[in-house]
Order: sequence, then C-alpha cells, then structure tokens
Amino acid sequence: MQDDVILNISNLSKSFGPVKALRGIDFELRKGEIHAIAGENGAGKSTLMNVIDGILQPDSGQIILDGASVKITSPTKAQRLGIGFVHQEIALCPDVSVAENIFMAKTNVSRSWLMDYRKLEREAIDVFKQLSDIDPSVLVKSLSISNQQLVEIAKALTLDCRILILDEPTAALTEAEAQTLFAIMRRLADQGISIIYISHRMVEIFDNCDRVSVFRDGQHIVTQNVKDVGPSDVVNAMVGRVIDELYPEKQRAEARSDEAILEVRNLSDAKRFHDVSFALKRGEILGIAGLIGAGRSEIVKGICQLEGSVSGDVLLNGTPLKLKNYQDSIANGIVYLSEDRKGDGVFLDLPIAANISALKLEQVANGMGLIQSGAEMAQADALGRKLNLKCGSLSDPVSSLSGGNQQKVALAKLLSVNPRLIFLDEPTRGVDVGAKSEIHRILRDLAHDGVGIVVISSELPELIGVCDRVLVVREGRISGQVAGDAMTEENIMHLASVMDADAAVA
Amino acid sequence: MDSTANLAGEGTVSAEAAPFYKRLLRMRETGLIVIILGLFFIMSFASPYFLTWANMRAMSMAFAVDGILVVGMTILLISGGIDLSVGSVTALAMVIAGWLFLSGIDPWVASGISIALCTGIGAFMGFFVTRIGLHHFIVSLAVMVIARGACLLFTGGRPLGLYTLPPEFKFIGQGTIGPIPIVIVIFLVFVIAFDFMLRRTTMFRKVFYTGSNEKAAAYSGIRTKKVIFLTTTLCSTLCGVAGIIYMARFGSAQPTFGLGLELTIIAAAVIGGASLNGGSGSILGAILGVILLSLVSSSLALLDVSVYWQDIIRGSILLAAVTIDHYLNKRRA
Amino acid sequence: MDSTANLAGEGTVSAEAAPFYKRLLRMRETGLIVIILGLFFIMSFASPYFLTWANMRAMSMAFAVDGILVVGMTILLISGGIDLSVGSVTALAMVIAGWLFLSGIDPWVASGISIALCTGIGAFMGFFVTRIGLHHFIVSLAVMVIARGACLLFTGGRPLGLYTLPPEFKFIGQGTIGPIPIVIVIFLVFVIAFDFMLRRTTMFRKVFYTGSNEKAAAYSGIRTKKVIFLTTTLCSTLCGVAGIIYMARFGSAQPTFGLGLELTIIAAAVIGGASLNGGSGSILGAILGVILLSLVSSSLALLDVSVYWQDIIRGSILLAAVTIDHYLNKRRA
Amino acid sequence: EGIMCEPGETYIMNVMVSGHPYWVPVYQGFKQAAEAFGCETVFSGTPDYDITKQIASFEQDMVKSPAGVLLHPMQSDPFIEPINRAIGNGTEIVTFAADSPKSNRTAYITSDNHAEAKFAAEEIVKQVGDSAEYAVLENPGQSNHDLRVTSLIAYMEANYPNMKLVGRQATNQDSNAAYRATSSIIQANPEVAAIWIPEAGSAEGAVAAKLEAGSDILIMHADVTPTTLEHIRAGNIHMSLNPNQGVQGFMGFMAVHMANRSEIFDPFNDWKTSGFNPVQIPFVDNGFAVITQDNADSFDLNVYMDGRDAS
Ligand SMILES: Nc1ncnc2c1ncn2[C@@H]1O[C@H](COP(=O)(O)OP(=O)(O)OP(=O)(O)O)[C@@H](O)[C@H]1O
Ligand SMILES: Nc1ncnc2c1ncn2[C@@H]1O[C@H](COP(=O)(O)OP(=O)(O)OP(=O)(O)O)[C@@H](O)[C@H]1O
Ligand SMILES: [Mg+2]
Ligand SMILES: [Mg+2]
Repeated sequence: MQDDVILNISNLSKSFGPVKALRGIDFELRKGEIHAIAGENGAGKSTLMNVIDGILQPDSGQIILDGASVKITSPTKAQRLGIGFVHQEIALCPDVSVAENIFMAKTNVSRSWLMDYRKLEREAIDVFKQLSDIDPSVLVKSLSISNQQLVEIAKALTLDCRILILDEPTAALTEAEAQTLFAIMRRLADQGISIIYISHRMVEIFDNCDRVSVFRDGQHIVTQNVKDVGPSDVVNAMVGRVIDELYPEKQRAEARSDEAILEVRNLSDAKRFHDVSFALKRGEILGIAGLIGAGRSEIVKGICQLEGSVSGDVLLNGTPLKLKNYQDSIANGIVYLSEDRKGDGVFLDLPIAANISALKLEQVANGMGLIQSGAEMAQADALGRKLNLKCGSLSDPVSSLSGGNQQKVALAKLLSVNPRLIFLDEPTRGVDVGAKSEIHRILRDLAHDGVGIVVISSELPELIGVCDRVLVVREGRISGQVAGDAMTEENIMHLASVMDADAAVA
Repeated sequence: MDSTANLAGEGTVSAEAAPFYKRLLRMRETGLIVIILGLFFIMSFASPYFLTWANMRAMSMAFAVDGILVVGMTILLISGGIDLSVGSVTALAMVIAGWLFLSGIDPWVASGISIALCTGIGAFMGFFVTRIGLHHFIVSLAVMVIARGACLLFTGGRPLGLYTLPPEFKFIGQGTIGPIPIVIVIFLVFVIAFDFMLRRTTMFRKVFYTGSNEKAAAYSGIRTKKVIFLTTTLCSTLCGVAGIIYMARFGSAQPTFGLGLELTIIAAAVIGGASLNGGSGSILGAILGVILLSLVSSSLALLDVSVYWQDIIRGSILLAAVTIDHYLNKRRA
Repeated sequence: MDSTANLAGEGTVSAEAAPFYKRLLRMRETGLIVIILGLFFIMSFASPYFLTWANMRAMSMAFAVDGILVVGMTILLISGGIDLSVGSVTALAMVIAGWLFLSGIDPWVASGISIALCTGIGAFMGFFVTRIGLHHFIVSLAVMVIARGACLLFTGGRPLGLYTLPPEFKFIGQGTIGPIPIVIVIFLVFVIAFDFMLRRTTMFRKVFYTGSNEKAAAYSGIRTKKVIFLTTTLCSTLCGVAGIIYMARFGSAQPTFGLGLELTIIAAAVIGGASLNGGSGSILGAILGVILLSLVSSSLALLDVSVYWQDIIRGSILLAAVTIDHYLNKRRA
Repeated sequence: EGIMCEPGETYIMNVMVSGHPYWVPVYQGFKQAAEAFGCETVFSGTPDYDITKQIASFEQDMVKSPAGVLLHPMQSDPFIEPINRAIGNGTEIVTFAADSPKSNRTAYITSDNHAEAKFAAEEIVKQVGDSAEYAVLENPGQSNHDLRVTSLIAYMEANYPNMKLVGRQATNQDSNAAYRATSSIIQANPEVAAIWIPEAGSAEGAVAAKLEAGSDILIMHADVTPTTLEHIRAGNIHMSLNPNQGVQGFMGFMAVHMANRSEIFDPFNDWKTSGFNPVQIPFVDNGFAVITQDNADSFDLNVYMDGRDAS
C-alpha cells in the first residue's frame, strides 16, 4: 500500500505577509487514485496546488515525489516532473488560437524549429472530440468563459503527466460537460495517472473520487475513503459545524402571487436569442438552465442593456422600461452579476472596500461627493460579514483573495445597492458549501421581501434546490419550463438538449 | 501592492488606527521622499550654494509649471490613457494666446480662448479614442505633430515677442506674494486640489475603476467612455493652463517650446507610481517624480558637472532611484 | 480580430482552404496596403516624378534602415515590452564604431564590437526588467539618456568624420547590386527572415504567448523572463546593426543622430498592428507602417508643400490612415 | 590690480544644448582671453533644448555671484528679467549668437547672418548663373538658421529675379530627413542647380542624396562637421560658411570683462546720469570664414582640439 504513494507533502507552510495560507500541511497522493480536496473558501487548497506546480515557493516543509525530496522551482520544472495543472482562474493567451493554447506546453518543449499549424489543429480537433465542438482555429478571446474553461481542461489533458491537478474545473461547466470530464478522469486514473480534484460540489466528489481530504484554515483535517463517509461528514469537517439544510425552504403555495415583477415579451437580438418571453412573479426565484452557449447570459445581459441591441418589451412592476444602457438599469434597481469574475466582475488591483462600493459610490459619499472612507469600510465590513468573506484587511487588493472569496466580493457589490431585480449568472461559482447556503438564504430572503431574483446556474442541483421555477434555454430560445415536482435533472436536461415543449407545470 | 496606494492613504481601517509614522511608512510615496531627501542631504554638502533661498527658488520655478502638466498626465494614465501631445499642445497654447494678443485682443480673453482651444483638442483626441476606438498613443502622436505644425503656422517659426503684455498679466508668471512666486502658489493650489479630489471624490474614483478594469467598470454602471473622454480633455486643458502661465512668465511664445517634454512628464508620473496599464497612480507621487527629475538636473548644473558627463549621470540616477524605490516598496509590501 | 494577423497567412485551416484573394482580404495588413496604394495612386497623378525609378529608390533608401529598427521594436512590443532608447542606442553604435575605427581598429572589427556593445545594453535593460522588475518604459528611458550622454562623451559632441572608411566597408551603405542598393537588400533580408521566423518558428511563437498572457505562458512552462530578456536584447542588437549601416551610408557618426526616432519607430509598429499591451503584431504590418510614414514625408517634399503646413498635413494623414485602417479591419471582422 | 583679474574672479559662459560642438571653439576663445587676464572661466548651461532649464541654470550661476556671464539666451524676452536682476546684483551680462535686446546686457556678439546669406547668394549666382533653379533646406524655429534662409531668399528676389526657388524643406538638422528631402527635390526638379543649407547636419544628408542621385547640384551650407569638410575636400560640397566662433568667444570675454572694469572708462555721454554701464557695445560682428577645397585643412575641429581642454 505504502508503495504506491506517488506524492507526499509533509509539514508544508506558506504565508502571504500576515496571512498564513498553509500551516504545516500533510498530504499524500497514491498512484492511480482520484483524490478530492474539499475546504472552505480560503482554506488554502489553491495555494497548495500552486506550490506543487512550482508557481509559489513554500516557506517550509517538504515535497516528496516518488520517495525523493524535490524542490519544484517553476511550472517548467513541475512539467518535467510530470505534473499537470488546470487552474482555478483561467490562464490562457487571449490573442492566440485555441489550438495553439492547448499545445503551448508542447510547443515549448518541442524540438522542432518550425510550427506545424495544420498538425496542431488536427490534434486539437482530436482532443476536443471528447469534450466539445469548439473550432480550434478561433482566438481564445472570442470564446465565452465556459468554453475557455473547456480549453483550459483540454490543455491539461494533452500533457504527458503522472499527476493531474484539477482546481474547480467544473465551476462554469454544465452537467453534460462535467460528465464527459469525469469519464475522461476515470480513464486516466485507470491508466495509472493520479488526479487531485478540487471542488465544492459534494455530489461530484462522492460520485467520482476515491479518497477525500479536507482542509480548514490552512491545515489538513482528515483524509478518508469516499465510500466510508457521507457528504455531511465532509461538510462537517470543512466548516466545523453541521449544516442541516443545504437549501432554504421554497416559496409556499399560498404565498404565490400573480403580480409580475418582471415581464419580458418577445425579446430578440440580432443573432444570439429570439423571441424570449417570460414573467417573474413576486416572491419567486426564477432559474434559467441550458447548455454551454445556449444564450442564457446573452438574454439576461440583453435585458439589462449590457450588450448588443435588443428588440422587445421589458416591464418592471407593470410599467414598460425604456432602458438605453446599463446605467439606466442600475438607476431602476436592476443589476447583473457577471459570470466572468476576473474579466468584468471585480477590479483585481483595487481594494476590497473600493470594489464593493463601486456600483453606487453616492452611498458612501457625503453631499459634496466626497467619499467617506469610514462609511465605505463600514459597508464592506457589513456585507463581508454577511457573506462570510475571509480576508486579511478590507484595503487589500481583491487579487489577494481566494477564488471563492473574490466571488463573494462581486456579490457584495451587487447587494450593496439594495436592488429591485437581480440577475445572477453563476452566483455561487467557486463558493464553498457553507457560504453557498448562506447566499441561498439571502436570496430567498430578498425574494420574500419582493426583490426579483433570476439565477442562471450550470449546477442543476443548485437550480433545483433554490428556484421555484426553471426556464430552459436552447439555442437562443426558451424551450420550456419546469416547476414543482417536475423540476428534475432529467427533465431539465431533456429540455436543454432535445425536446421542445412545455413540461408539466405543477 | 502598488496599485492600492492611491486609495489606501484614506481608505484602510487599519491605516486609520495606526499611528502617523506607521501610516507614513506604508505610503507608496515614502520611498521617493526618502530618495529626494537623500539627494538634498548630499547636495547640501556638495555645494555651499545649494541650500540658499535663491537656489531653492530657481529650482522650484524650474518644475512648477511642469507640475501642472504632470497632474493631467497622471489622471489620464490612471484612467488607462496616455498623451504624447502635451509638449506641443502647451506650445500651441502659448502661441495662440500670444498671437491673439498681438492681434489686439485682451490678454485675459486671449488666454481664455487659448485654454478653450486646448480643451477642444483634448475633446478631439477623446473623440477618436472613445468613439472611433483608436489607441491613445497613436492619436496623441498625430495630434502632437499637428499641434507643432500649427505652432509653426501661427508664428512662421519665429518666437512671438510679448513684451507688451500688461504687467498685471505678467504678474501671474513673474510676480510674487511676499517671497513666494505666484507660479509656485498656482502650482501648489493645483496639486493640492487635484490630489484631494483624486483621493476623495466619487467623480475621480471612477477614473480608478475605469483604468483598473474598463469592462468591470462598465459592468458597475460607470460610463467608462465618458470618463476616458473627460480625462483626455482635462489633460489637454491643463496643457492650456500651463502654456498661459509659461507665456506670462517668459513674456514670449516660442513655437518650439516643450520638444520632448512628453517623455519627461510621463516619466515623472511613472516614477511617482502611476501605472502605464492604468488603475493606479497618485498626484503626490507624480509631483515627487517631477521634483526628483528637476532636482537632479539642477544639481548637475549647480555642481558644474561637465556636459559630457551630465546625461550619463542623470540617466544613472534615474535608474538608481526607480530601483531603490522599487525595493523600498517591495520590502514594505 | 486584429491579432490574428500573425497567423492568418499561415495558420488557420479555414484560411488555407479559402482562395487567395479571400485570404488576402482577411489579412490584418490589407487595410494598410490599400491605404498605401491609394497614396501611390494619388501621388502618381500629383507629380510626374513620383513613379520614376530614381524616386522609388530614394524613397526606399529613406526607410530601409529604420525598417530594421522597427523589426526589433515590433518583436519587443509583441512580447509586451517597449524601448525608448532605440534612437540613442543607434547613435551610440555609430559613435562607438566610428571612434574605434578612428583609433586605428579595423572597421569590421569595430562594427562587431559596437554591435556587441549594443547587445550588452539590451541585456542590461533586460536585466533591470526581468530581474529587478522595473517597467520597460522607465528603464529604456534612463538608457536613452545614458546612451545619448555616452555619445557626447565619446565625441565631445562633435560628429566624427569617417571619410577614410575603406570603400569595401562603405559599400554596405552606399553600394548596389545591379540597380538595387545593398541597404535595400539587407533590409529585405532582415524583414523576410524575421517575418518568417515570427510566423513559423516555435521559438518566436513563445514571444506571442508571453506577450499575450505572461502568466499563462509561464504556467505552460515557458521561461517568460528569458523570452522578454531576449526580445529586449534583440531590439538593441538591431539598433547596433542599423547604426553600423547608417555609419557606412553617411560616412560619419553623429552624436545627435536619431533624436525622437523612438516615437516614429513605435508609431510605425503600432500602425502596423502591434499592440502596446503585447501579444499581437506583425513584421509585415510594421514595415508597411514605416513605409506609410516615410511615403507621406517623401511625398510632401516632392510636392514642395510649405514647411509651415507639412506637419499639420502629416499628422492629419497619420490620423486619417489609422482611422481608415481601423474601419477596414472592423468591417472585415 | 587694474585690468587683471583678482584671485577667484570667475566668468561664466552659459548656453543651451551645451553638448553641441558649436560652443567648443567659442569657449576656447573665451578661455584664451580669460587666461590673458588671469581670470577663471566656467562652461555652464543646460544640455537640453529647454528654456525653463536654461533659465534655471542661469539663475543657479547667479547664486555663485560671478563677475560676468557670456550668455547665449535661447529666447530673447524670457531672459529680460533674469538678466536685469543679475546686472542689478553686480554681474555683467553680454549676449552672443542670440540676443535679448530689451534687457540691459552691455554687448551683443554675433555672426551677421544677413552677410552670410548675401555672400552665399552671390556665390551661387556666380557659380550657376543668375537665372537658375535653387532650393533651400531649413530649420524653422531656430532664429539664426531661419535668418540665413529667409535672408537669402529675400536677397535673391530683390537682386536676381530670374533665380527660381523650387524647393523649401524643413529638415531640422536631421541627416536622414535631409536625405529624404534632398532626394525628393532632386527628383521633382531635374534642373535644380544649387541648394543652400543653413547648417551642417542636414548638409551631410543632402550630400548623400546628391551622390546617390548622381546629380551635380551645387551644395552650399553654413557651419561645418568633419564629414562635410571631407566632402568639401572631395568637391562634393562647393563651400561652407563658418562663423568665426573663436572671435565670438574672445570678443565676448573682452566685452563682459571690460564691462566689469568700466571704472577705467569715462566716455563722452550720459552714462553717469543714466546709470548705464559705460561699456555699451550694441553689436559686434565676429565675421565668418569661407571653407573651400583649398583651405579645408585648417578647419578640422578634432585637429584643433587635440591637446586642448574642452571644458
Ligand atoms: N497572492 C496572495 N496574497 C495574499 N494572500 C493570498 C494570496 N493568495 C492567496 N492568499 C490567501 O491565502 C489564503 C488561501 O487561499 P487559497 O486561494 O489557497 O484558498 P482556496 O482554498 O483555494 O479557496 P477557494 O475555494 O475560494 O478557491 C486565503 O486567505 C487568501 O486570501
Ligand atoms: N463576445 C462574443 N463574441 C462572439 N460570440 C459570443 C460572444 N459571447 C458569447 N458568444 C456566443 O454566443 C452564444 C451564447 O453565449 P452565452 O454566453 O449567452 O451562453 P450561456 O448560455 O450563458 O452559456 P455559458 O455562459 O455557459 O457559455 C455562444 O455560442 C457563445 O459562444
Ligand atoms: Mg482556490
Ligand atoms: Mg453564460
């Protein structure tokens, strides 16, 4: 048994200034296993992976690979040692084609002098056959964030590695792509490749992994065989308390209202969606499901006047809106949480507090337009507490936060303005179980208070758990909706991929 | 960490709790202040003339008006832009105002028209950047050439002698309040006002958002194009103001004024912590940058260093200063 | 779509399937070619001397050596850097080689030493950028000042007369092969070689990766610091080469050569599609940029446009050209 | 004692673009005169083409209370106030090569650019006849270069109406720009017979264009560099008019030193009541030399500077 330990981390520590991200971590990985790592946001999961990949250098501790102590000084070195890494934050070259991005590492070590673009594209198509149908000759910057995520995965799959690290690869993927990925992972594991799999989705861990390690506050808590434990044990170890109800209680039948907060009629834009009509009732949380590229984000951005020019009518509380741009939307209390956190969700270089106040600076300013730093801090502090934000200081830049905590900053920004209608595109992307259920509770409370909530999510259990009704979008049209007991993964997947009819409404 | 500098001074909970000297140590600008004080210390030993009032006055007069230009440039850099036309637009401001004055127009009115024209030039550049979608670099380069051409056209290439400017007009460039030259007073007013506004007002905070991540700013409901348009325009307007002050100071308008000035101004802003990628910078830092550059030039002149060595020494000090500053900041962060 | 330029010709499957004229239409450079042809068309009507062999030859000589500089600058820009020192390093190359020659060293050896020295300067800048972590802008600005100072130091500010250079050395600057000047031949060799390498070799593809997203490139195992170090060094080395050719051509070494040249070179690269944020650009485009700028200047001279109007016209054409190019690219995308 | 300097009595020569070789022989003349009187000299100014910096350096010179300054003011009017203040504080000021006429400076030493232009015009007509095409390169914004050109054109128009100006290009001392401009002029005007260039940097580019085009255009220029000197020797450049820089510096020193010793002089005028320095010299022409194939050997600055100290 001991023999097939391929990677052994012992007593490893790493600090960022005053923040102790890892404190004496121990961790072992066996040959051919899929090893899940779970932990709250900021527990130090990504930091450990960055150390293993040579991106960060540990302050102390040892990395033992195949029984020998190694110093991994750079990703180049890690690659040579057979370590492949899918990053939590997408790191691709936007000005370069998909094919070249995928084979960047290969190109780097290639002994050939000349590029063979045709070969690259052929091989890229081969890789994608398993995953998706992205055209390998397009530039990465023209892809949506979820497709970029797929490219990032494809990139790691082409590496000749013995250890493959996947840091929340499914955060922006839908069920279908995720399942493809799991199949690939299993096959690789069978070939003897060891996989470290980081995720906040318990289902994925329990369906696909062999062992699970739990981290908390930069420490290793426990490692167990998946089959010996249940999700609640893991959650328990993660947050140090029992989370009894993952999802808040839904809208009760008698609370249902016919009053529409939002009504959308025949919304179309030039190419991405057509004839979209739906209504959001008072007190309900409406979900939007669909496959990657179905056009969910586009529809919502269209309503908010964020992108493109749309035709059709939008009514808020019965009055038609004449929105010309997103500023109008915000003025009307309509806000949008972007799915691309790093690209357009947060200001990475600016302080956390300044990020949270960005949507409506007037709230933290006095009558003369002077920003009151006290008020700004207080606002950030209050919202940060509410969302369980883990940070050193509120004046640190957002770039110093863990992925999930960055997501909380983005969310705090929206909540800061007391909106009347919120569109959330992948709201809990990368957020840990505890904070996630807190966010769901907040959404439910807001809905109860009459705020319109529309959630787009690729995580079907989340949609089913939190929404009262789910619209399904396929190829830019609403292909149906499900509610009540009809709200099952099967029904939604069905609508998203083939059938075009109204499913039963309870 | 660089980029938090601008907001940190005011913002952080911890900073407000910390004692004054600790806050000072954490400031982005402290490194520069240390370097400048170091040079002061060395110079006061190297030359008996250095710490005289006359020398201090001469040295401050040498950077005061450039200081106004660097304010505009810093704000533009923070918003993610850049302006290569500052030198020639400043010259054009002098030339137009001088030309109008010589055509019989009241110098104050002429100055107003000239500054308005500079604002127009800025708006012109802003239009090409925000509406057409060209890069600031190339637009301002074209405008730099055009404005220089316009200077030649209005003067026939010869400096305009404006000796007849009324004394109350020249006063803004040559007068003093007590022992303090008016130019220095104007400089201080601009610097303090813009430093305060940039740190504190919601209006200028949007400049930081826009420069830090234009898309995220747009997704936060900020009219980023408008912000960029305005910072571009402001920079040119300040060129107009600087041109008028120079005209009053020199009593002439020189078509070749400010050749290569753009690089000095950008360098000063960058030394002071402004990022060429936008999103960070501070007026105080940029002014310290101008002071540093000017101090080095003045010191070399005062010490009668051979001209054949001056550039080498100047460049080396510049490089050494930014390196030291970089390390001081890194240590603190 | 801008940034596909680099691949378009060679890379995309779809492009290879499409007929030639369609591929041409899709190229980033087509807009510039159209604009240049347009100017050619207008000029051949405006002046009967325009389309003469002698005029074409003179026009090409005027941009050939700058073309070598723009190759280095473009590659550096693609990697995410910038170099303000090209003008003074080119001058320094002339001055050092000339000075060594006048001290009795064989001109070929002197040139070799001088080019090696420029490489050293590039390595020096690369060190400060990659090891210390300073920005290209500020490092190259300091080096620009230092190199200019070194020019003064080596010449006492006086141009070096190198009339006694042996004829076989002058040949590289003044000779012809058949009707074609050697300078043009050298220029073409550099351009074609680097254009090919940048499009096709794995080595230079890493430059694109590094400039497009340094972090992503580093995660893929590319030694991005090394790449940046090398592109910085290459740019200075090519300054050395250009300096030697200029020396052979003019038979003199002027310490003041190339003042302000950096802006022209950067502008040419940017007009040709290089991004100031790194990650995109092409040699062909940059060369077209140099040709465009040079063509405008030559045409204005040929038409004997009043000097007081020339700058205004030149700047306006530059602005118009980039605007048209921008629209042509947008339409196609 | 008397006309000789006291120990430590220092005279400063202040210029802009102080690395420019033009100042080198001027300063030699200045220094030679100073040595004759046992005075000390300093070469000062700014390496930049920047009025603000030159004024700052001038004012910093004043901090040292020198006996006198030989000043090349980059612009006339901005220096009025600093010059007058310096004189008020007991430092005598003399200008050279560029003037500040409205100030109280006591003397102005310069080349007569009109005389140079007139000489050049006459020489061109002598060589190519009085009904030919000619061209000029110029450097708008620099007054002495500007005068050399405008004055030549005016002289031609007034005296030789059949001389036709066919090209007028700004090249700003940049040899590559001058190459381009001259090439174009030669292409556009096959008949062009002569070109007048107000400085030497552009002449280097112009002669390269001439040689490449195989043209026999007559090149005349002002100032000289080693390269243009060689081309004069080789006959590629017809001649160059070079201001007597040495005289400029020598007489400049004399003027400022004499102004400082004005107590030895009591002229027949109102100086006592007006309060002006009695040693007032409105204008000294330092003259110019004509460099041709025959005398070129005497104009090699590097040979001249051999064994001399530039600063
Ligand atoms: N560059 C940095 N500078 C300062 N602090 C950092 C930096 N990177 C990470 N941290 C801190 O280290 C801690 C661990 O972060 P890490 O990214 O490893 O968390 P994580 O477990 O991956 O969380 P998530 O689930 O949200 O991705 C966090 O408190 C984070 O704020
Ligand atoms: N900037 C863009 N340029 C070109 N096509 C785009 C752009 N953004 C999105 N698309 C395309 O528009 C379609 C709809 O994208 P959208 O982002 O709305 O899908 P989605 O349903 O939100 O799925 P996901 O966000 O999971 O990719 C997709 O085919 C996508 O590739
Ligand atoms: Mg993480
Ligand atoms: Mg989406």
